[in-house]
Amino acid sequence: MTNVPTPQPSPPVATRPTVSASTAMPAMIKRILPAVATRGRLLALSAVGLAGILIGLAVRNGDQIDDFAATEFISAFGLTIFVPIVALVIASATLGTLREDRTLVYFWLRPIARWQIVLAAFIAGLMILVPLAGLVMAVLAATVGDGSDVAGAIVATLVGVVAYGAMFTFLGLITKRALAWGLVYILIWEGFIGGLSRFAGRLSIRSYTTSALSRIADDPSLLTNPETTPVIIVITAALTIGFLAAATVYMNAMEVD
Amino acid sequence: MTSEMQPNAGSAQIYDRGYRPYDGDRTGVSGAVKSVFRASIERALGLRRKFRFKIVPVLTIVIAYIPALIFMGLGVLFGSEVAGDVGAAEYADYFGLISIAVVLFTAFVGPELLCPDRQSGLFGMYLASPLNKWNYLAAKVGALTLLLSLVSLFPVLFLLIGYSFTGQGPDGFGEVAKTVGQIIAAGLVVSIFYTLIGMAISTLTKRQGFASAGIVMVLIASGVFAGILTEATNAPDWVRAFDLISLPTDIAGRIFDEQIVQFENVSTSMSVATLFGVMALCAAIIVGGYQRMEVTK
Amino acid sequence: MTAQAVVVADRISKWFGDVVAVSEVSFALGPGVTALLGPNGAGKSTTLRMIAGLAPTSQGSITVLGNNPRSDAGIRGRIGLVSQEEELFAEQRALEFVALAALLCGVANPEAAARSALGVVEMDPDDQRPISTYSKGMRQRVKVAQAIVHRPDLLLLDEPLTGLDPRQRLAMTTLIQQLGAQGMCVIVSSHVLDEVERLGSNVLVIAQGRLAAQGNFHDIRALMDNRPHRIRVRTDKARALASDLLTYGGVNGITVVDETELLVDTHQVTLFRKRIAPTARYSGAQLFEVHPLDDDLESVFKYLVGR
Amino acid sequence: MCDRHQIGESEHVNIAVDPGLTPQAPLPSPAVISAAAVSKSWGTTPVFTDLTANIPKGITGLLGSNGSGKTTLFGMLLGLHDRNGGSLSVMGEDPATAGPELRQLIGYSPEHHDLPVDVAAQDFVRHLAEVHGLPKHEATTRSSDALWLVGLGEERARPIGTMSTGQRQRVKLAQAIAHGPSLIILDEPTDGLDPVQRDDMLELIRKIGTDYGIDVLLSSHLLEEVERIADNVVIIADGKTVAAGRIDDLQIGQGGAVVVLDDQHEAVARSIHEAGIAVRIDGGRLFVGNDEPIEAIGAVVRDAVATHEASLRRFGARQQSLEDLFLHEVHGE
Repeated sequence: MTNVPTPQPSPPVATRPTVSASTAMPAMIKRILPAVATRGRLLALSAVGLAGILIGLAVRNGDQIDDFAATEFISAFGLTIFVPIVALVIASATLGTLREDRTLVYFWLRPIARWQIVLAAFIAGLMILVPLAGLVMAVLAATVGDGSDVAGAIVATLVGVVAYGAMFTFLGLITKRALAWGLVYILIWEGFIGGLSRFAGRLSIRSYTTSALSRIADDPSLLTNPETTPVIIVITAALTIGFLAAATVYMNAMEVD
Repeated sequence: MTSEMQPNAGSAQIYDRGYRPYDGDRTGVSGAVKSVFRASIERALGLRRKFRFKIVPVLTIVIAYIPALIFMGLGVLFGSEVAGDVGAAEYADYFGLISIAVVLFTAFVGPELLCPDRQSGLFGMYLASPLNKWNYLAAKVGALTLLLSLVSLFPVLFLLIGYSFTGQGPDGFGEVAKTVGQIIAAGLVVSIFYTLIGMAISTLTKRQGFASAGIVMVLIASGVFAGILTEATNAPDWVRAFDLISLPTDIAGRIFDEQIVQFENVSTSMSVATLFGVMALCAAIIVGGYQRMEVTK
Repeated sequence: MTAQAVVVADRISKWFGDVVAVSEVSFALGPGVTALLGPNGAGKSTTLRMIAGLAPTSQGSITVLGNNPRSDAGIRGRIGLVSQEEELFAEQRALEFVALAALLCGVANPEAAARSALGVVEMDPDDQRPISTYSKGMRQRVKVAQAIVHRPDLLLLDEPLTGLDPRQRLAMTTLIQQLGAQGMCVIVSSHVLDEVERLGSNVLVIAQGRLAAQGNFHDIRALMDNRPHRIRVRTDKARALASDLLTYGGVNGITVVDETELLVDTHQVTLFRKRIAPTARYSGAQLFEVHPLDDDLESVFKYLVGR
Repeated sequence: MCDRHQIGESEHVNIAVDPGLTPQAPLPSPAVISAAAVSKSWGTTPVFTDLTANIPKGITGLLGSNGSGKTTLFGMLLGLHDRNGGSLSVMGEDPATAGPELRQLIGYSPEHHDLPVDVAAQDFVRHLAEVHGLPKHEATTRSSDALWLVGLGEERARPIGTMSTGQRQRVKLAQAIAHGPSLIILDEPTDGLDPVQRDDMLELIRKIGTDYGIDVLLSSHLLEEVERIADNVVIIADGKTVAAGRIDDLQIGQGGAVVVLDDQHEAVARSIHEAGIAVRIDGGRLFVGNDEPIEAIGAVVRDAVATHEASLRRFGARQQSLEDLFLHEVHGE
């Protein structure tokens, strides 16, 4: 057997990532999707969606419905409960399951840039959230409202799914109890603090989804002064990029087991 | 290794501290069940464990007895005749008062009795002892029923005793006996009902946190849905009975000669039928869940 | 020949809060198999994780082929890791799992590379069953295939032998031996010492977070001059052989167990090995067995770290 | 090479007069476990087709490759799974019918290490002793004794969650012996231990099997361990018992001897050959003779090595290690 060799530094090896995003990311997305879209999760979330739609039906043939009540209901059920919860359960599971069953190492210890892993997880989340949440919210809006409500609900859902998706993907990476902390954010921060003042409202994603709904379904009663569309878009983009960047930094510095 | 004791070796002795085989008689399956029963109660009340495990159980139990003390106080201050209209509760609606304490205790103690055993592999070791799944579950049902009766049956009994002293209680031996019988019956209904619900949900998962959250959500959601379906839509009245928080209190009310009933236009038979239906469903979940459980782990 | 160093550790330390897991450990390892040994909790896995870049060093530096595994993305394509964790992508098939690893390492034709890697570990690449249904031995081999599919220069195996039955262990040690012989720098951490002995004799022993010994364990044993070598000799004339050995055999002490068995303690073991046969012939004693009791890796390990 | 230091049959006066164990010559003690043509399958997949073995008193090693059904066999011995066919008796009773009574007298230590995290070791062992039929007071004293005996005396009040793998293995062993069983079944008792911890555990199991008079059935993948502490062995493969009996009887020598030299390999080999005994060189080792008695081989080797003043590192009869036996029996290699 060779004895202990004398230490000589060998020629430097490429330090930059040697695998491009175009090859790595599709493969990772393909791997993350089945781990997140488990039967249990999909069943539970569609059940919640169905319950919402049933209640919508109940409210409708309770025959005291009018246009403003429709957006009221979409915002109350959809944007306050359904969209955030669905986003939390799915998005926190993307990096969360990888970390919990210790398979993250099979992505982490590879010559690829770390932001690709984060982006792949985020996109995988969206690929589940957009159809699931979008469909349920569209049907919900259709049962209680008219065309503009449906359009408003869909756009608001998109805004919510993107912003919440990024935040909860990050949350799933940094803590094992992502569900618990996510619920704290949704119920306490958005539910309670968000309502205190207009400024406090701006610190919660819900104000932007609700603004999007009220803008498109043109129902000013939802919010005192809803944000303008460009503001919604800029804020959502900023939040998304911010959370994904934070996740990348965290992933570079973390200890993987 | 064992050294014989030489009688004439002066006063000094060296004793063998080695292993002593046990040849006494053993307590068999009944002993094992008692031991699991006792261990479950100790664990739920946080005995033999760090202080923080004692907080929730003690707090919940105290909450269940405070209203009784207040009502007795009213009796003493305002005299037994007036106390009733000033707010001293009757036995039936005392159950309603403490239903929140019972729900919280179920959500905390139910998972505590079942989930850690499976999470920690202790359940597998129980099966390697004279116990089998069924007498294990019997011990757990017994323990949980006793624990829940601490916050349902005994507080009302305590109330009866208190009322007897302050003069608010029933008079005449027959009357007292009848009330005690009613309290025990109602208390058992509440304890057993929530025991089955708590254990059914705790069977579905190993993680105690999920089970506790599940119990609270199921109970609250049942109330919300029952309410919405009967008010918003024109669902039949008996659907009201599926509010699992008020159901046992409603039955308790009916046991006390229907003094206070939660669901007005729901017949007793329908309310009782719903009760037993839900209890049967829970029993099926428990038995089905443990039937399929892997034995060797 | 001084082989080129693949892994160089320069006074690396690691502490979690104020618990010191590894302190001031330095080594340089080249091609071939090195066994990383140490009692539980001595810092063995922490060191392995620092080499792979999974955990940062609290102090000191580690370079793999001159690069920092923690920050230089490129070098991560030259490292293969078989971790202890049981979890794999449960629903995946073996071929998919290994091909994914190949793809993420930039291998030209991932599926072909995956097939050949699975072939090396004697696994059927067309097995359609998901990995979750695999036995522990099969899972271990799939993990090894994943670690060698991109032909790494450095292969790290954390307890690859635990839970394998004797036949699976034999297959795994043979495979590791071959990889080492092909010039790959292989670091194996394990407790199954009589198997590790088959892998080769280059060891790195860590105890209480400190480097206890390094190099060929036979040489290490020879350095232990405070520990006399103990050899059991079976013969037909124990007493006669014992007295002659005391005079000529370079022996320090002898215990006559019974008429046919001697326990010899000697500080000059090389001299004893030369003299045992001639002395036996001289005293007309038969030789049935000459068995060194503490020359194996397990004894060396225990002397270094234990009793 | 099997260098098991044989502990002489200690003068064992057992208070409970165990018929099988009298001071003079131990009578042929009845088999602790006897299985005849036992078959078992999970659904359609057969696990055992013809399991036949008589496991005597003392320490017995159960060997089998991964997935050969060791855990299923333990389950059947404990009366947790019923068998499909054949007869099986543990301590004279049929586990399928006398399950609870039998399980009272058996200590079982499972393969996994997960134990209650927030329970003190003492409470855990005491509780399981009670569950195995000991009255409350007896359970308390004996669980404390058991923890001292396995070396966890000081740590007995600590929660198990704060314990290392080595300590957890000892807690599992303590709960297996605390309730005074006649037989203990240990599934991979040294899994996860480092060599020093493994030695202590093996020494402990050895003491339990001999001094405490408790029969031990243990499974392990490290055959060198089983060789070191077990008296008998049962090897199972493809649903059948492939070999069973005392280790010494099974380890028939492969005949011939092995000589390990540091130098002069050819010279010594030539001399041995000239003395009329076959010899083969493989690496640094000489394989001498095939079935000649060791005495004959010994004399020739001694003189050959002496004349060439070769450096003799090791010499001894070629003993079939348990591992060779296992690989041969189970896989015909």
